[in-house]
Amino acid sequence: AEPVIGLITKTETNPFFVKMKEGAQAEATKLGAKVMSAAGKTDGDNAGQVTAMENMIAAGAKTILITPSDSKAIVPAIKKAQAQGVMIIALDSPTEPANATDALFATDNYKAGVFIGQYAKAALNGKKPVIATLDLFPGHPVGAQRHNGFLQGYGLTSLDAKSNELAKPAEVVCMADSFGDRAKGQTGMENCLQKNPNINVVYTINEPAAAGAYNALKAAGKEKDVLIVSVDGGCAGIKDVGAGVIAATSQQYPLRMAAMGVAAGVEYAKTGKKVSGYTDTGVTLISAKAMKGVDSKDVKTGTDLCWGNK
Amino acid sequence: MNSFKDKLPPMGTLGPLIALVLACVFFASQSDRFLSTQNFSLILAQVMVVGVIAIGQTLIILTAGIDLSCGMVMALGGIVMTKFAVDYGLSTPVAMACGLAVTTLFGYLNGVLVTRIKLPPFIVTLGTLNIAFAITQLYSGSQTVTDIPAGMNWLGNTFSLGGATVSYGVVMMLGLYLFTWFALRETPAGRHVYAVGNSPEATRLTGIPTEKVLLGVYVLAGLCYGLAAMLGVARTGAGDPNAGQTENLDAITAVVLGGTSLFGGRGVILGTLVGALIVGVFRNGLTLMGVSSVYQILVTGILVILAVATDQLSRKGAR
Amino acid sequence: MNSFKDKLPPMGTLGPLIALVLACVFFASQSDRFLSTQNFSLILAQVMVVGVIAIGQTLIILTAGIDLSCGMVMALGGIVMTKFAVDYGLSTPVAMACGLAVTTLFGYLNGVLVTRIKLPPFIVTLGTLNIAFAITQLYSGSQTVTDIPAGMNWLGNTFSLGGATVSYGVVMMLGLYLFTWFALRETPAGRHVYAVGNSPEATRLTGIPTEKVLLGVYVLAGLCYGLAAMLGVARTGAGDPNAGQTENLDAITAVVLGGTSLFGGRGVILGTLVGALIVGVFRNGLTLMGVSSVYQILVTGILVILAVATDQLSRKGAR
Amino acid sequence: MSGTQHNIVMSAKGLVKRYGQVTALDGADFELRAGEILAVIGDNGAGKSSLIKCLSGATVPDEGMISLDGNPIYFKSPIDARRAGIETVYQDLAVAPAMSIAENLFLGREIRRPGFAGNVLRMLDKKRMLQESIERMNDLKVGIRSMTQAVETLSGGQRQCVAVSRAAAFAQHVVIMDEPTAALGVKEGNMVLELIRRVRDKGLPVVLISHNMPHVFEIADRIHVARLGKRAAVLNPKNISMSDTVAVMTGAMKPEDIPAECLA
Amino acid sequence: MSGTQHNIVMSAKGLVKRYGQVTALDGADFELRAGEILAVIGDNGAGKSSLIKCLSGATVPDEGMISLDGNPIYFKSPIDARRAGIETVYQDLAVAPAMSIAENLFLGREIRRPGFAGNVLRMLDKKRMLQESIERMNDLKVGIRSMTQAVETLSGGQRQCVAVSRAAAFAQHVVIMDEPTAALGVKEGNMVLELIRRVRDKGLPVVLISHNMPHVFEIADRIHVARLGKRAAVLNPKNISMSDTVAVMTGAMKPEDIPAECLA
Ligand SMILES: Nc1ncnc2c1ncn2[C@@H]1O[C@H](COP(=O)(O)OP(=O)(O)OP(=O)(O)O)[C@@H](O)[C@H]1O
Ligand SMILES: Nc1ncnc2c1ncn2[C@@H]1O[C@H](COP(=O)(O)OP(=O)(O)OP(=O)(O)O)[C@@H](O)[C@H]1O
Ligand SMILES: [Mg+2]
Ligand SMILES: [Mg+2]
Repeated sequence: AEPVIGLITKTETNPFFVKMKEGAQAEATKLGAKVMSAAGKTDGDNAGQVTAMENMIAAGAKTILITPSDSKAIVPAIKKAQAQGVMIIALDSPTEPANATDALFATDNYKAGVFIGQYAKAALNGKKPVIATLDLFPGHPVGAQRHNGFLQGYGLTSLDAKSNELAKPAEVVCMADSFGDRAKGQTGMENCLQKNPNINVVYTINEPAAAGAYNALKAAGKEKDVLIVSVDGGCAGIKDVGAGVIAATSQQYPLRMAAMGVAAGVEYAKTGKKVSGYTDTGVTLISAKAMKGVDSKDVKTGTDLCWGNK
Repeated sequence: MNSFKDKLPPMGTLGPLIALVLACVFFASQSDRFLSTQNFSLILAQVMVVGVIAIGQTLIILTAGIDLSCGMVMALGGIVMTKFAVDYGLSTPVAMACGLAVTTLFGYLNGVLVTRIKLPPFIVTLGTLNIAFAITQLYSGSQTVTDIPAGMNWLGNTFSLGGATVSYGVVMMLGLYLFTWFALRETPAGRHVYAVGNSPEATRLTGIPTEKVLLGVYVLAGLCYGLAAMLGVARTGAGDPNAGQTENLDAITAVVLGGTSLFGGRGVILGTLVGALIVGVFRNGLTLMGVSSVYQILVTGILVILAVATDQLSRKGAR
Repeated sequence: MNSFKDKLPPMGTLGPLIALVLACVFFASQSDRFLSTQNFSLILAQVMVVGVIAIGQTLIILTAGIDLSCGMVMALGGIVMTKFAVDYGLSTPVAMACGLAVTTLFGYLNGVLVTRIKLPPFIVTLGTLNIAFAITQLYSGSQTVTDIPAGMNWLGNTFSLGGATVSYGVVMMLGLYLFTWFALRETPAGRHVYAVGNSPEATRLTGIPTEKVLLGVYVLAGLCYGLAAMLGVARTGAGDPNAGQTENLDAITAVVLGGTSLFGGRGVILGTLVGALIVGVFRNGLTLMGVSSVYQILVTGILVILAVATDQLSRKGAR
Repeated sequence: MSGTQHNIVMSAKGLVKRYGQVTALDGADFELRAGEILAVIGDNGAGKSSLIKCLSGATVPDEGMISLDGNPIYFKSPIDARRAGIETVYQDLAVAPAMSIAENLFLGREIRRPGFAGNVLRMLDKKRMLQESIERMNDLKVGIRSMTQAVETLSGGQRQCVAVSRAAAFAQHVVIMDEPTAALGVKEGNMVLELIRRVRDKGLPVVLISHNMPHVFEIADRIHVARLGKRAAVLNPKNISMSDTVAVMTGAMKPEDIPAECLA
Repeated sequence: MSGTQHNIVMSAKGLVKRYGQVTALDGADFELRAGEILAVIGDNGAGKSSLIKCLSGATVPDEGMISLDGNPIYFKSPIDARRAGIETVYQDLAVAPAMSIAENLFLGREIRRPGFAGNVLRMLDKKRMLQESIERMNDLKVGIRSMTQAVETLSGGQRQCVAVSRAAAFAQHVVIMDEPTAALGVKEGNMVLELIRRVRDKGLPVVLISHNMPHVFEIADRIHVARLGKRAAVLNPKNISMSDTVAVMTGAMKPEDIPAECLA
């Protein structure tokens, strides 16, 4: 029988995870494996992921790829699965401790934040930053890592990569939750502009939120004066970079992660050899306008690569 | 045989209004940017989508039902109208009509399951919630639809009115509220909606076709979600497959904050508008105060209880 | 003055049971891995947390209330018990007692607001939902609590029973169901819960202290959420500040699938267990069939409606 | 009224209605003549309400058939009965408690404004409905102090008057009243009897369920005695005494022992 | 029963109860003597139910005071009244529709099993409650066909019997009945009157609200006439005719015109 590989993402709906599923599916078709997918109901739904893992093992999966919703809480379930001979690979973000999984194919969200922070600082060119942050929602580690990474990259007081809280130095005049959603990104930006019309840098958790923020800025006639930076590097997001909506974004590669994971799973099924260790699938800063002293790739490269097409 | 819930006095819009005014006074005292026509037009624009969803939700709750699917059906409508326009090149009005047709169809489906097979509305709409969500994700590939024709943004355009910028969408929302208020108060059909919610059996015995009334309400609610989708698309300039997820609970909250009883038959539609505004004012005011998001949630929790308690106590005083 | 909802026959557990059996037959025909004691013990373990929350939720819904805060209160309980043990080094039983105390206190708070100030349960628990969530996030710093004492995992430990591995937590859940079933059916207090939900005014006039009954129900529900927190902690081996978010709706779904009326006074607690199992079986069976996750949602939506329709039709047949 | 040939307006044969183990109707017959007041009496639980619920479409009988003007009819819901011009006062009154007196009186038969407002905007003529309600309630001499009260705040008797007026006002063909005077005072009860006579004089037959023997003997043209889910007998109040009637009703007198001249 | 000194069990002075613009009670007085059956009569809306709701703790009067055995009392809820041994049959019956007859009869006064099961497990003695319910209902000769029916499926009269039996069974001090025979048939109505007499013979005073004049004159020791929210007069049924009583009730005869020997 063809090897069964499980893929558990955080949610159904994030295009990032949809891409990941596509990558896994494509690789599986190529290698003759079967992929079953499941997800938590909401971001942060650890119990849902545990349930999915158990059910996949019951369905005969020998390798499970998981983007942990809760890096710590998932660990005991992973241990149980490994005890049944299942290889567990973390995708996108590590567990805590990272060695709880057999291997990790991931991106560094903190680093992604650092990149856009550095970019924003260079772009502002010494001007005093007045920052608004459109974050995910309370309690989400990725939201905290990107946010804190951004501030770190900008050289402001920040928290380390382990923290799940959002740093709030004086330069950040407004913080709003966007839920990674366009409409709520727009509402958040509108309220922030109301609070402080002098905002000149906007950090957004992802590109839909950035597009929403841009809408709000445009309605206020400020889209030219404000710098928006974001994270993800989805195809739509890169297009927005090209269109001048987003100044820079940190691109990540979900397709690549998933494909590598599936390949490892097939290998394990054939030879019984497990992969191990951390493979950084990389983060690339994409921007239409390069800044001195900050490494970035142009929009064309970004479009070609978007989420790891190649 | 009268039950306690039947004995509650009909809640007016006055209680919620007091709560809204108190909230505004509070935020005005905390932030000097709160009290400006500019800011109020902003809040109106922000509650426009939830506000229109909540009209449909109010109708359903007045009949002692509930619709959990409202937000997801709206999201599906938004995706359908934008994708039809962008992918198939349909003209804006046709594409919008298709979106409205889809949401209305979902309303019809809900209505048929509730009236014909007599399933509890909670379960029916929990089912269609999942169905609409899955279809939205599958059909859109979870991708936001952008580059929509300019016509679709029209409702988001604004005009100036005494210092405030008002969008056509807000005008449409207010118009829909007035229309629904009129229809519920002044027409036979509107009174039948109340009667069905108040005592379905008595209404049936009077010879009113209760099933038709119910079905009509679900269909109209579906239409409202379609109109809300138009507003959402116009506001964000895109078809967003992840829209509507928080609007679901927000809409029900607006209805209940507005004083409509979840047991049906009692409530005033304008209260729902006030309820939606309360939600919008909280979110706006707390951000203006610079309250960080976890604390915002905490404060929202406390304020929601306080708002309804004010209402309750004000009505006690009146009696 | 009898309303239609009063005329519905009391739903038994039979309808939901038929739906559950049909679902099992279906999945067994689709996947040869479904029908194994092993797999059933898995499903039981998976529904254990929702199952225990749903006990509290059933009590509240029987009184014509609803508790939106259940999942968040559970999450808070889990964080309190794990942090108290890990950070302050309290012994396992003491830390657990503290967690139970906190959730019970939240239940008490809900109950006081509902009975004393007479606020609608929907609003009260919407408020406490936000409050509990915010406190959980603030107190835990949004960090999962790990390295909990081994004693806290005890309920997650399993023993073998005729080929199936059963965890102590599952035994506890089943015990709680039997106990609640007994109490609701065979004791005066249990009958008073039904009476309050069925006709609060008549019950008050009989001289039953309806407010005390209500308050008691909310307090007990809080206790259930604390027990669910213990199970959740034992199952995942950690205190998770983001727990409970899906359990909220899942618990209400289990109650309604189990045949309890949202209008109060009618329902059987064992139906809730069946309802929770239906939810669990769907999730497990669909994964075993290899249905991909978006389609799972679609199918779940359809199956939920079918399950209740089966129930409805089976009861029509019986009449 | 008797002896001559009669037009039968409504009749039923062999009606059976079971609720689980309880058989509420066990082959009941029924006959209503044109322009008569037919009283239906019987012990509690004899099946009177069940019978008239079948006639008014509120429940569908398990067996048996119903005819209106000689044609068999199948009411699937009260809507069908209402279309056929049958109006009913139910024992549990069937009012919408949160709505006002006027709204309840006109529920399902609202008056719309004349002209554009009514035809196109479909606006209610609230003033006229209120006015008419006041007149109707005054007719019954029931002392309702505020006409905009919700029905749930009315006293038991007042609520009953609302239901009675509604049926009397809108009937086209047959009026059925299930214990319309049960909660009424002496004065109000008499007004309702008066109202029933007026309805009869308009030419509509009335079915009156009542436990009040003096009322029944005062007003009824014929008396249908229900017993154990069946029709025990139809009596002529002019030729039988009240106590004999009660004897038939309670089963103390067998139907076959009733003298022929007492039957109707 | 008259002329001698009387023990006043329960009394009220100047009770006022307003609902918005409606004044239901407008300074009503009340007096109940030991061991008597006091009938309360009046037009619909006269304030009878409002009066007894104040006496039973179901509503709190806006003004006025109530005494029990000479001591002023303040009932804040029906629980207080029940503790004082007062049992009430409400006009809208106050039953839990989805629950069975036995459950309704014993609601709030459940019988627990003897011994461990009852004292520690607090288990209900369902068998005994069912048994006793059957006996009670048989006492009233009401033909209930299945004792495990939910109360909502009972006929109007059957439901009333449930409420009446409950009050009669558990009263310790005073029994108040708001139109207990309104929905009852001739036979069942007489059984309830019989029951009321038995209660009185146990020494408990009974307040009986009724529109049924023959019943009132058959059973009452004194008649309290309510009119427009006040007490118009207290009559002695032995010395006044039914028609004069009705005249007082409807206002055709002024209270001051009543001959002294008719008063009680
Ligand atoms: N929905 C129901 N379910 C079960 N039994 C029912 C139902 N409706 C009526 N019954 C039973 O049917 C019998 C006849 O009831 P019905 O209401 O017709 O009596 P009735 O003659 O109108 O009595 P009353 O004079 O007390 O109003 C009663 O024994 C009653 O308990
Ligand atoms: N909750 C309420 N709100 C407003 N008005 C009320 C309320 N309850 C009673 N009333 C009014 O108070 C008056 C007295 O009512 P009550 O029920 O005491 O009359 P009653 O003498 O018992 O009449 P009946 O013989 O019809 O039962 C009525 O006019 C009624 O409309
Ligand atoms: Mg009847
Ligand atoms: Mg009364």
